[in-house]
Amino acid sequence: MSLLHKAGRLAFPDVEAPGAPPLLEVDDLHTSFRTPLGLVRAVDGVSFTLQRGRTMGLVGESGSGKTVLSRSIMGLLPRANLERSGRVLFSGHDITAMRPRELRQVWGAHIAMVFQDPMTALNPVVRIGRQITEHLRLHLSMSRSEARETAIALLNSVGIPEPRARLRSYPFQLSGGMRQRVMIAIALACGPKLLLADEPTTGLDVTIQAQILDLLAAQQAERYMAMILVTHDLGVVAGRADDVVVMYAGKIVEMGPTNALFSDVKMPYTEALLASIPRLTDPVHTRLSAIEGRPPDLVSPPHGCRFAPRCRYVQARCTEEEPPLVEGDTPGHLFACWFPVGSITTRGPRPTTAAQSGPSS
Amino acid sequence: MPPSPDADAAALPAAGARLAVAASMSVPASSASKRKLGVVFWIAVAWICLVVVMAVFAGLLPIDGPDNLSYLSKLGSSFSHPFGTDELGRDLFSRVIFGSRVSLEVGFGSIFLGLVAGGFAGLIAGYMRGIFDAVTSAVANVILSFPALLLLITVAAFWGRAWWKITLIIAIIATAPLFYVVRSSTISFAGRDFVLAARTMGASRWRIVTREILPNVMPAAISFGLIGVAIAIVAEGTLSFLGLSVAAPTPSWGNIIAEGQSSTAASDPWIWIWPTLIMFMTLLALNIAGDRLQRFFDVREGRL
Amino acid sequence: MNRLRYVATRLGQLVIVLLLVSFLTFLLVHLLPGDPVTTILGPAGTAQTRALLRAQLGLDHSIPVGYAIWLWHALQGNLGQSYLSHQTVASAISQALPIDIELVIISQVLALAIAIPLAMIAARRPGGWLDQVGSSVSFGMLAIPAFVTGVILQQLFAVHYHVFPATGWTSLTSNFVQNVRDAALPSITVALASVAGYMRLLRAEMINTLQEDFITMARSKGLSTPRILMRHAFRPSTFPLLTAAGLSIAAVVSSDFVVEYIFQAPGLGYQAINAIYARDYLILQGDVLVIAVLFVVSLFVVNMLYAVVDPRTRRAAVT
Amino acid sequence: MTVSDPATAPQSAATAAPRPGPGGIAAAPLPPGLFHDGAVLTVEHLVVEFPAPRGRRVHAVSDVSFDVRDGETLGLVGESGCGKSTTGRAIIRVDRPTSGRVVFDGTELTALGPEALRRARTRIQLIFQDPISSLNPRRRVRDIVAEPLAIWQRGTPAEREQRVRDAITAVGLDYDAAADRRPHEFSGGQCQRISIARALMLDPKVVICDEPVSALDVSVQAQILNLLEDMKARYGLTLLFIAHDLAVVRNISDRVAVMYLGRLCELGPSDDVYARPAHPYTVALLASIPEPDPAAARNVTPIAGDIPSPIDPPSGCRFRTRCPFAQQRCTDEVPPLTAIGPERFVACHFPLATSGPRSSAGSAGSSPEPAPPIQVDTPPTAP
Repeated sequence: MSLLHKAGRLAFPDVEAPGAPPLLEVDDLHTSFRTPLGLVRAVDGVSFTLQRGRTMGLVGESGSGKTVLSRSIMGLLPRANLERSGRVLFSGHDITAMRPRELRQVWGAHIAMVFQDPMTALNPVVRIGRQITEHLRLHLSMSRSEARETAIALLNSVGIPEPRARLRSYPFQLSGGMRQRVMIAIALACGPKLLLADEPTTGLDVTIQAQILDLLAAQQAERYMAMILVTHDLGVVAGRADDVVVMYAGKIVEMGPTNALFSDVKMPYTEALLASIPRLTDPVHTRLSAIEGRPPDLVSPPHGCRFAPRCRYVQARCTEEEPPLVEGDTPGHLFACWFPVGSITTRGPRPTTAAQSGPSS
Repeated sequence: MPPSPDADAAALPAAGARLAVAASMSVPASSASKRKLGVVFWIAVAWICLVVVMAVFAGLLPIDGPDNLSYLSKLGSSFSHPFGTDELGRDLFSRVIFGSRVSLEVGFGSIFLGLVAGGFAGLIAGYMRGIFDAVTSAVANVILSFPALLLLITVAAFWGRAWWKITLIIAIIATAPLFYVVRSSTISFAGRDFVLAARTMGASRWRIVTREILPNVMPAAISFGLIGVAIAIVAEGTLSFLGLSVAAPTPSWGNIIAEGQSSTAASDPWIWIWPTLIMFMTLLALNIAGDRLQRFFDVREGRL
Repeated sequence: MNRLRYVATRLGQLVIVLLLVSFLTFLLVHLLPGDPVTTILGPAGTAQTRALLRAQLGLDHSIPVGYAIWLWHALQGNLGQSYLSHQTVASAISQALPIDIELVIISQVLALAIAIPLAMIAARRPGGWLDQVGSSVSFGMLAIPAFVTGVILQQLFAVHYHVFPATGWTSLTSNFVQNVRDAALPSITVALASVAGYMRLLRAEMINTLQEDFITMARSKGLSTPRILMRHAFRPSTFPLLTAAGLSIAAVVSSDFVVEYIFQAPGLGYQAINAIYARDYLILQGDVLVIAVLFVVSLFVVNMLYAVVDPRTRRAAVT
Repeated sequence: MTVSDPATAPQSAATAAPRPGPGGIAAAPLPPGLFHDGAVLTVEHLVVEFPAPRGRRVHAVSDVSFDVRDGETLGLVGESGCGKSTTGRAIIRVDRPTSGRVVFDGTELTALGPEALRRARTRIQLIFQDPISSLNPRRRVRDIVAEPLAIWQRGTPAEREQRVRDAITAVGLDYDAAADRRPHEFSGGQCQRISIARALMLDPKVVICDEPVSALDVSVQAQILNLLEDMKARYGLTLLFIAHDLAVVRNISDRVAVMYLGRLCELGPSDDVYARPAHPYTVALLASIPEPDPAAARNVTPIAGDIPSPIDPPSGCRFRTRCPFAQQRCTDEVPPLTAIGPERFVACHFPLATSGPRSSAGSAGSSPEPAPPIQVDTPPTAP
């Protein structure tokens, strides 16, 4: 497996020297799309850092900007109709300032990505062998046979039986779980330092999901790799991530070490999200606490806190001023809320039936 | 395809638009209705209407008859003969307009017939499947297996050249692709849950086909049909260019062009350039209108 | 094993379609007004030639038997004899066919050579200025029928500038250079008739393919853009092109006719049209049969190619 | 509603005899107590097979039996390919059962002719997974919801409009804002509300919910689950709730049936099944669920292996290829559904837990009580 760790062409410090920059530092990142409807602010001022060997869970519902964020970190979004500002520092190098040629040396070699749907993310008409070996040969300048042997070793390490035979398979000949394993093998091939896993288990069955999450965790630990686990499922991050970042409408609303965050939720959105999940431990027919309404329009988001229109603790200040992301009592636990959970009592029970307004407001 | 969360992906020009749309999911969904056909589409439609109106009311227009010989007038264009006259002194403008009648009759007539027959068969075959589908698909397949223009030319040669015969043959040829478009579109909609819902609510087959499927299939059929009209006009034009369509004194775009570029008239290229230009504009307008409609309704191209 | 079976099924279908196509060709003669023999021979026919022709066309018998006789003759290469030139239909066809084959090959290679790069350039930046120009031009080209292109090219490059000969044909074997000069304008005309269609189709497919996750995946592996376009995007995008190429053979055959007529290249199309003018129905029937059979067979080949190139069509659908 | 015309019931005579199960083996006898008197829906030895290429067959549902009692919610849970959706669809004969009987409210659905089936289906409605695909994109919401009434010509136009207004309001949408819009102008959750309104128009007895919340975000999922509970109470519905999410199924179901690869593994009151799963597959499923609580113990390793293809399912117990306790017997014999306690059934040769006298915690689920009244919203539980 030493082949996997051949140095890439761009110089990135391989070991964390004291005083070396963190592996990933995202600084006030904004990503917007120009659409016929206006500017869609998908990621709106996001900052965080990630150290080597850590797993960060990035949680949000659809439209929260989590997928766009993970792709902007990599610089993978097509540039047409894209507006981006802020910095993404990878080992101190600003990815947003890189030229396409430099980016391509980072992609696959230093930062790799696992996509949501392996059926669509694997090229349906290219044999698996070539899909694994092509960037091995590109980044690590391997010979055909070296790359082949490495691919077999990789398939073996992600738990694919008969790896040698599998090289000649096409993606459609594999089951969903096997396809996702192949995708992980592709992502791990060049020994990346950062793995972005974008909803890696969303389309999978729950027993297979557990296998894949275990596989990702094992590989992450073995390679001392940093991982960003993007998911809509708080359950997935609760068991697997060191840190959790919760996004809502393009912004980070709460982040912190997993245990600290789950044991002392500060942001009402996180609280509401947790409460809306049915629990195995609750009795049958427990009424769920739904978040009424729907996420805001990212073209013209509401003034103040973006969650305010759906928040049960909402106060006048929330609709006027945007709350900053600040640290609370626990170090490292940040949240963006004027009136964090526990600081104010509810204004009585909310209406139980959904009093939804018309379709578009 | 009908709107889905990423329905307006088609309206966004960039690759990666899906992501942008995914990001804009929370935009009020009424956005989908903001897709526009665009100015170009309406110009194309206006041109088609103009040509059709001129053809229909050609007899009422203050122009010479297409066969009036005016030996006194010059060949070049003038106020009374905007396109000039041909070598026999016939007013070219009038001939182009009267000539459009044959092209449009054959073009729209054949596609209309083909759409009615092929569309009806396609709806039934796509929804009922089974033996009817097998038989109609086989027939359509055989029609498609024949080189269309060859069929047209030979049947015209063996059978005769009346415009209705040509319309009929083109209609038969056009039935096959129109059948396939409607059939495949029907199959894709018939598999949708809303059709299943209608079934479980007890809707009759007739009701499902007319109320649930037909409105969804129509856009594809019509936009494809518009492009079909252009193809049919070209087919007729080719035929009359070869002198195998309507008989000589009756003008049609194809035979005016053929006469115009024959050796005696080669000195004045405008005699064939004018009809060519008008035909070009009409074909362009039909293609653009069809294409814009297709995109408006997000019909995937070329998937037969 | 499975693939053999697939090929066998398709071959069976091919035979059925061929039979139907030949049957329709056989029936053409029955469309002639009045007595076909009188129509074909005109007043000149003697009783003996009339009887011969009647037997040849299978008109003595009921339609199925007549068809069987006619097909039997046709399979032996006996398609009758022109009653004008007294040349056998078979030899007339064998003279004309190579010209068509040459025209089709040159024009299609030309069309694909123009269309593929243009489509890929257009698809890289959909909506960009290259794409807009390309789209407009292709729309314009779609609206110009082959007979107009032919006339324009002829007027421009033959009548006005004398770059190429306006009409005529020299066979490949007798004078290569002259053959190329003769073939240039007709081939370009046929190619232009196909380019726009190919281009639009491939562009649309490429744009769809480029939005697929597997392209983003390929980018995330750090592959270069040309490599992604060629290795990952092009192949999946060509499958519809292949089907379309099959169907556009129809367009080629059609434009072939009129183009050969304009440039007086004595291929099957030119021969057939002259046969129509001369009422030489047996030559016409023979030409129709050959073109139709070639057409059906090439459709079959394209379909088979499609199945070979796309691994997904080989799968036995699970679930 | 019952059809007595023998001409329209050609299968009824055949259903009396024990029918052969898949593979020609006679279906196993059913355990006593599986069926209840007065059950509104009874599914007996249901088999659904689809043709697959090369003359093979997809064994989507193999010998499944259960019933649904009046007013209860039965959850049908399992992973992809387990046949849960096919079962739901076969009940209303959208997918044609290969063999087996479905009796709804005294009518044998599997024996009905087309016209009688059309009538019977009005009282048993289906809600789909994809809320957007289940609404016709070219029609207005008011017409979509009124469609069932229009088909059956019920009421005057004014009455119909009033009923549509009531139903749309009941599912939490503003009638005046929504009625003239088309589905694509709504979010997934709102579309699902519209489908629910439509399903209620014909006053159905049973509603089959086929993964109704799987396509929705968590916060919206909770809204729809609450809405279903409300509608159930308001209209006196019986629900067959099909889903792959065990937590969702537990939340809404009185009883739960676990399926794997076309077969029923386990059936029983939700509390009991979740507290003491008897089938190794149920155990594995429960262990795989990611709980949104970092403190929850994660000492169970997930079961290995992939779900086999339903075209060529394993012999004997279909779970045996992934079962940590599999024995030779599991390969040789199909485990029959057996009673292991009151209301508890399992199809396993070596069940893990036998249900003894039940603990006080989970006794609520076994009695066919009507759904509890709408509760006042419990405050969110901050961990």
